[in-house]
Amino acid sequence: MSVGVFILVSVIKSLIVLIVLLTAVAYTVWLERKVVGHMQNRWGPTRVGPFGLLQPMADGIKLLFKEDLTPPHVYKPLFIAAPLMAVTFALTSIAVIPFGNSITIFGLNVPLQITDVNIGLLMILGVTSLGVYGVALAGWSSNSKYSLLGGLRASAQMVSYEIGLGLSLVGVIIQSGSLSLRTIVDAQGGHMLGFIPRWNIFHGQFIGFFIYLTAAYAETNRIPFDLPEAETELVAGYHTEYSAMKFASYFMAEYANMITVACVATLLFLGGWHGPLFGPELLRAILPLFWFGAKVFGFLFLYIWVRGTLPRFRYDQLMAFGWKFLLPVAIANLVATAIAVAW
Amino acid sequence: MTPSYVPLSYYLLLSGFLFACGVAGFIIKRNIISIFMSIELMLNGVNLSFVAFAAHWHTLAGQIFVFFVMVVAAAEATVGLAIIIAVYRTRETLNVDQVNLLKL
Amino acid sequence: MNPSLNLWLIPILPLAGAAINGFFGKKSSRTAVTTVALFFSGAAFAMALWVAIRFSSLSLPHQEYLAHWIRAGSFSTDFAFYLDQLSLVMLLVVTGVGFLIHIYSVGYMWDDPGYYRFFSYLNLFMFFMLTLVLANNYLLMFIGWEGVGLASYLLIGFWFTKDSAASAGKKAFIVNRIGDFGFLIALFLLIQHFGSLNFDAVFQGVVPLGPETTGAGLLTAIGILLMVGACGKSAQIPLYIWLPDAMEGPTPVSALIHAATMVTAGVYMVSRSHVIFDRAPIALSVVAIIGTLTAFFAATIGIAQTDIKKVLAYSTVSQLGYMFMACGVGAFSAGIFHLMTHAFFKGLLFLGAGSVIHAVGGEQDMRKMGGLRLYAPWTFLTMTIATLAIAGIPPLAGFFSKDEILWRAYSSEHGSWIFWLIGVLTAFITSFYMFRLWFLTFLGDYRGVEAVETAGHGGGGSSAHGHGNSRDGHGLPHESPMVMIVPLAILAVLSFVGGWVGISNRFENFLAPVFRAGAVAASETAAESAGHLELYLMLVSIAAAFLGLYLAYLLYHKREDLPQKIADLLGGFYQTVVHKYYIDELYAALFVKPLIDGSTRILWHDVDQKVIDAAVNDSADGARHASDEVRQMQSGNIRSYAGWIAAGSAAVIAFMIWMGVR
Amino acid sequence: MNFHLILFLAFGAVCVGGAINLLAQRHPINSALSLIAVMAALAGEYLLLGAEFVAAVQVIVYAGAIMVLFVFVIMLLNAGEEEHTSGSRIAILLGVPGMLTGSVLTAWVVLRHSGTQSVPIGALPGSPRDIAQLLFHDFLLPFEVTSVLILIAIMGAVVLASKLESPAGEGER
Repeated sequence: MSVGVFILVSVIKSLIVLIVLLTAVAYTVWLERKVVGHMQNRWGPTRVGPFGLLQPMADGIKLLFKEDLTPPHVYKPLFIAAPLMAVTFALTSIAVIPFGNSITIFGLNVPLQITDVNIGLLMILGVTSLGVYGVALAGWSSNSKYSLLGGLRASAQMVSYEIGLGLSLVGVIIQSGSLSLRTIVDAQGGHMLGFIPRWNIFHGQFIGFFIYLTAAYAETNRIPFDLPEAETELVAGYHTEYSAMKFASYFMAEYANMITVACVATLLFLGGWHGPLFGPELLRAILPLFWFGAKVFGFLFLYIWVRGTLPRFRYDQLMAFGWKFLLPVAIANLVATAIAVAW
Repeated sequence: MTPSYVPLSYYLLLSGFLFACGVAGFIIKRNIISIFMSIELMLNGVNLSFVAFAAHWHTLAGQIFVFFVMVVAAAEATVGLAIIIAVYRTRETLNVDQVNLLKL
Repeated sequence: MNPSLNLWLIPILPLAGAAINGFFGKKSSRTAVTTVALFFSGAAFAMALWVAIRFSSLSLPHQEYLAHWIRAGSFSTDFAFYLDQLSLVMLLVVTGVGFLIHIYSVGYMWDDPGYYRFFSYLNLFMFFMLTLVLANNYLLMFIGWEGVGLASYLLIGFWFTKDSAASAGKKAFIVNRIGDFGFLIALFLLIQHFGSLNFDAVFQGVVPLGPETTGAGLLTAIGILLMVGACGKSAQIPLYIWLPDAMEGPTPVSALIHAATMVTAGVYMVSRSHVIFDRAPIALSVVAIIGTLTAFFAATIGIAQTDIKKVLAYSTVSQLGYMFMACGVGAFSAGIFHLMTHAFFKGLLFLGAGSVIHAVGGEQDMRKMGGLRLYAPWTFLTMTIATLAIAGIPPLAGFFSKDEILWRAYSSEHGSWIFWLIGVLTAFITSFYMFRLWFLTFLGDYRGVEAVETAGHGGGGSSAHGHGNSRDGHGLPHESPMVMIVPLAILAVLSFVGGWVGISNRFENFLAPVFRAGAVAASETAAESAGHLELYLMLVSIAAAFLGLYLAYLLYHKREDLPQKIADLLGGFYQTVVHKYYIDELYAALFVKPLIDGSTRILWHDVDQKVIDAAVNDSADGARHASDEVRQMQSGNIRSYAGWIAAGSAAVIAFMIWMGVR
Repeated sequence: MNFHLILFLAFGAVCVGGAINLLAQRHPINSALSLIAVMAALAGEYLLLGAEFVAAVQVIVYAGAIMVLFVFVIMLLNAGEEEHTSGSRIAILLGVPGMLTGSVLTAWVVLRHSGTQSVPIGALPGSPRDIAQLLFHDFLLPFEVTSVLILIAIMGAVVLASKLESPAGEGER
């Protein structure tokens, strides 16, 4: 493969992933509104298009054309830079996520992944850890006490739960012995006892999965850990002063992060694209992609489900839970995994 | 791909420049936090030379050293920022020129 | 090669006891303290007995090496122990008498608040004394030597809240330092000339040297210096003055340390060094003269003392003089023999005196006693035996050893009839003052009650105040408890029969391997040929003893008004004797006062204040002023510090670059 | 001019710019962001040097944790712009020329002594496995010691930053 073709393939892959991702973001929002609506005995969006399917489009157009207000007392450079950072970091981490095995198109063997880095997991962690800047700087540069409080909460919360998140991933890393996401997924192929899939969630990392789940909710500032934007206390937290497309950036970043987290969960714990394969050649090629999408969808649905179910924590409860419960359990899980693997 | 080369001296130049900037920042800056960041800049400059030399001498020990530097930097940042908070609580200033009593 | 006897256990056991009681005694019950103290001292005694039983099967001298101590160049010293006949005798005396006195102390000290402290010190003393006795080199011996001095200091000042006790302790310590000074110089000379302090090595170095008959030489110097050390420890002229004051300590201490064991360390040391003394006739003469003079001199002071313990103290000094007399005429085994018997009867006398003091409720003035035979029959009986023993009445222990010394003083090649004459005279005086003590204390009527009524002015009378007698109040005298009587009885038996080992020279023959080894070929012929003369001289000394007894009977029982008349008749001389020949005052005027004045005026006011203090203060001032200037650099401003650091490192880098350029 | 050199120069430019910006900015949050930029660019340099694990850790630890702490503290204390003081002018007068001199000296020495030696890219596999091998075998003791250091730092930070109940009646004002 020459450099030119390499670049071309990469650009095409990036574009496809970007478009799919943004669409997914938009329809995750729709899904959430719909599901929560039904849970609360409402209909959710129904007017725009069939089942309100065109609602995301309408929202996007509205946000694009709204007036972009910049309050006079904000620290402008950062006020503008913060949402950009949030979106950038949210979209970047998708780059190392593999969606399936490589496929062959036009004689080219193309892996279904923008780039295969052998420390992909670390890269995701790194980029996620940078995501906190968007929130924190937004809170600070808005020069408003609600925003500042939201920003402070966000940075403290995300730094705290990043530890639990990272430690829950280490268990998986120990089991598969690699930092490459592709290798990790490959290690989860096959079955145990003939019928149980050899996914990490069934294979030793059950507790690790739930640690990851909890920490991921906190990392993405979702209910029940959405303290940085707790409406009842902080108006809208760190993005109180934002409007129009800047506000939309945070919205997009949040849902993109959710999708990334769901992808990572699928890859690390739920066996990635592994699933029953059957049917003709074409179906066999497409089914892995389908399984992957289905798992991510299930995870996202869990997100929404939890949002419709659980109340919000108090902030001290949140921190105490993170440091005094989640972290010890994560360490215990890690030690147990290490001992089991060493055996 | 053909192996391509960057002279070691370039890395060292960059490293030295970052270190010098850190030293200058330490002297020039008046805000304790900025001074702290200047220290981090110095550490980063040194780290770069470690990694460059590790690549140059084909030994991973240099990279290991970078980890230790990072750990120490993290510990230092933790304690240092805690001290800054404590100082701010009693002095209500972050200007080093006004924090010269050698106590909280 | 002998099997190991684990000799090190013997000193270590009491040390363990001392440590346990010292560290944990304060919180423990008296029973626990008693158990620990008695167990460890008893264990040491048992070990010593075991060693004695194994003794005949050993090839002597038996040495045991424990550990390296000092390695400096060619000089080396070890922790090592040395066992021969001489150290065995000392070992048995120290552990045996020590153990008995431990038992006795249980009764005597029971009510004292410092009970645990007392036993800790006492065990500590045992440790050091055993180290001294068992050492195989002079340096380890010196450690024991200093250690017993420490223990002695601690125990003399045991009731340290009392001024006189504290100063008596200091006096003992300081006077001993003078002696130790001589001892140390002797050790330095030994190192310089023989390159070692091991007994074997030193003696091997000495043996080839001939006797220094023509004049004083190295060995004479060493001998005299060793004698100076012995004078300090064993209370000989001119350093005896601390021992009477040492009676401030509890009576068991006086018995153990200041009568039976520690003060005899000097005799032991001189005997141990007999190889050196044999070749230094002048040093030997010095020892004999000092011993003789001390014996006589201290005995005369003993006549006029009224404090029962003081009498015994001067008696001890006097008897130690006998021992040195023996050593000085080359009769080391006679000296050791007397050392042993003396340990029995003088230990008994002190313990008996303690029992008496206990009986009369802390009183020490003999004029306020009397008639105690009725109140304290056991004490009376045992004290009678001890008095007879020390007076030299046959067949008790003192007779044999004293007679041996007197005979040797007369007949030995180093001896002379003058030593013998003074010795007999001293024996007479000894007999006199001991029976004086006996008559005053036990016969006649009790004179204590009215004295008790007016208690408070009797100066020496309250020295046992710390232990007190609160149980019984100040009523009539009473017998001591059994725990005190039993040791008295055992010692009484020993005092009675202890001398019999000397019959037909058995004791001397036992020790002979030690003292014959490396000795100058002695002419035994003179001694052997004079059997009749020995008998006559013996009769003379027995006569002297009985004469003393009769005189005491006359003066203090028959005609009790006579002593006062004689005292009036003698007037000034009597006063001089009562005041111990004003020796303390003489020393005070000659040495202490000039020393204090010199220290105060010159060393304190001139040297210390004007030179040393001034130097220190001025340099401090200078430093302060300089610092005041330099301090300006220390602004507390971080950035200025950073600037200095940067400037400094820039200078260093510039220098390195400059060096690199060159 | 090869591909790696171009990348090196690009990242280096970010580094230099960030460092200078750190000095020039008067508001600590700008300095902090400049520093983050420097660190991210340095991670790129590490990647160029084949030390990809170090690069990842640099991003996670430095940019993702340490600098977040800095930003957090700046936000918490609401640190404003630096004000000029009497000393600051002197410091600038001394510091900037000093920095320039230092840089020039370093450059001179480095260029004079290092000659034309180059760093081959990718010659040193800095894979996590190799690094773990070194870290947990050859450097195990230092590793454990640093863990103790971290523990002490945590406790120290908690003690320092916690509001004391002020037993002596001072501290809380």
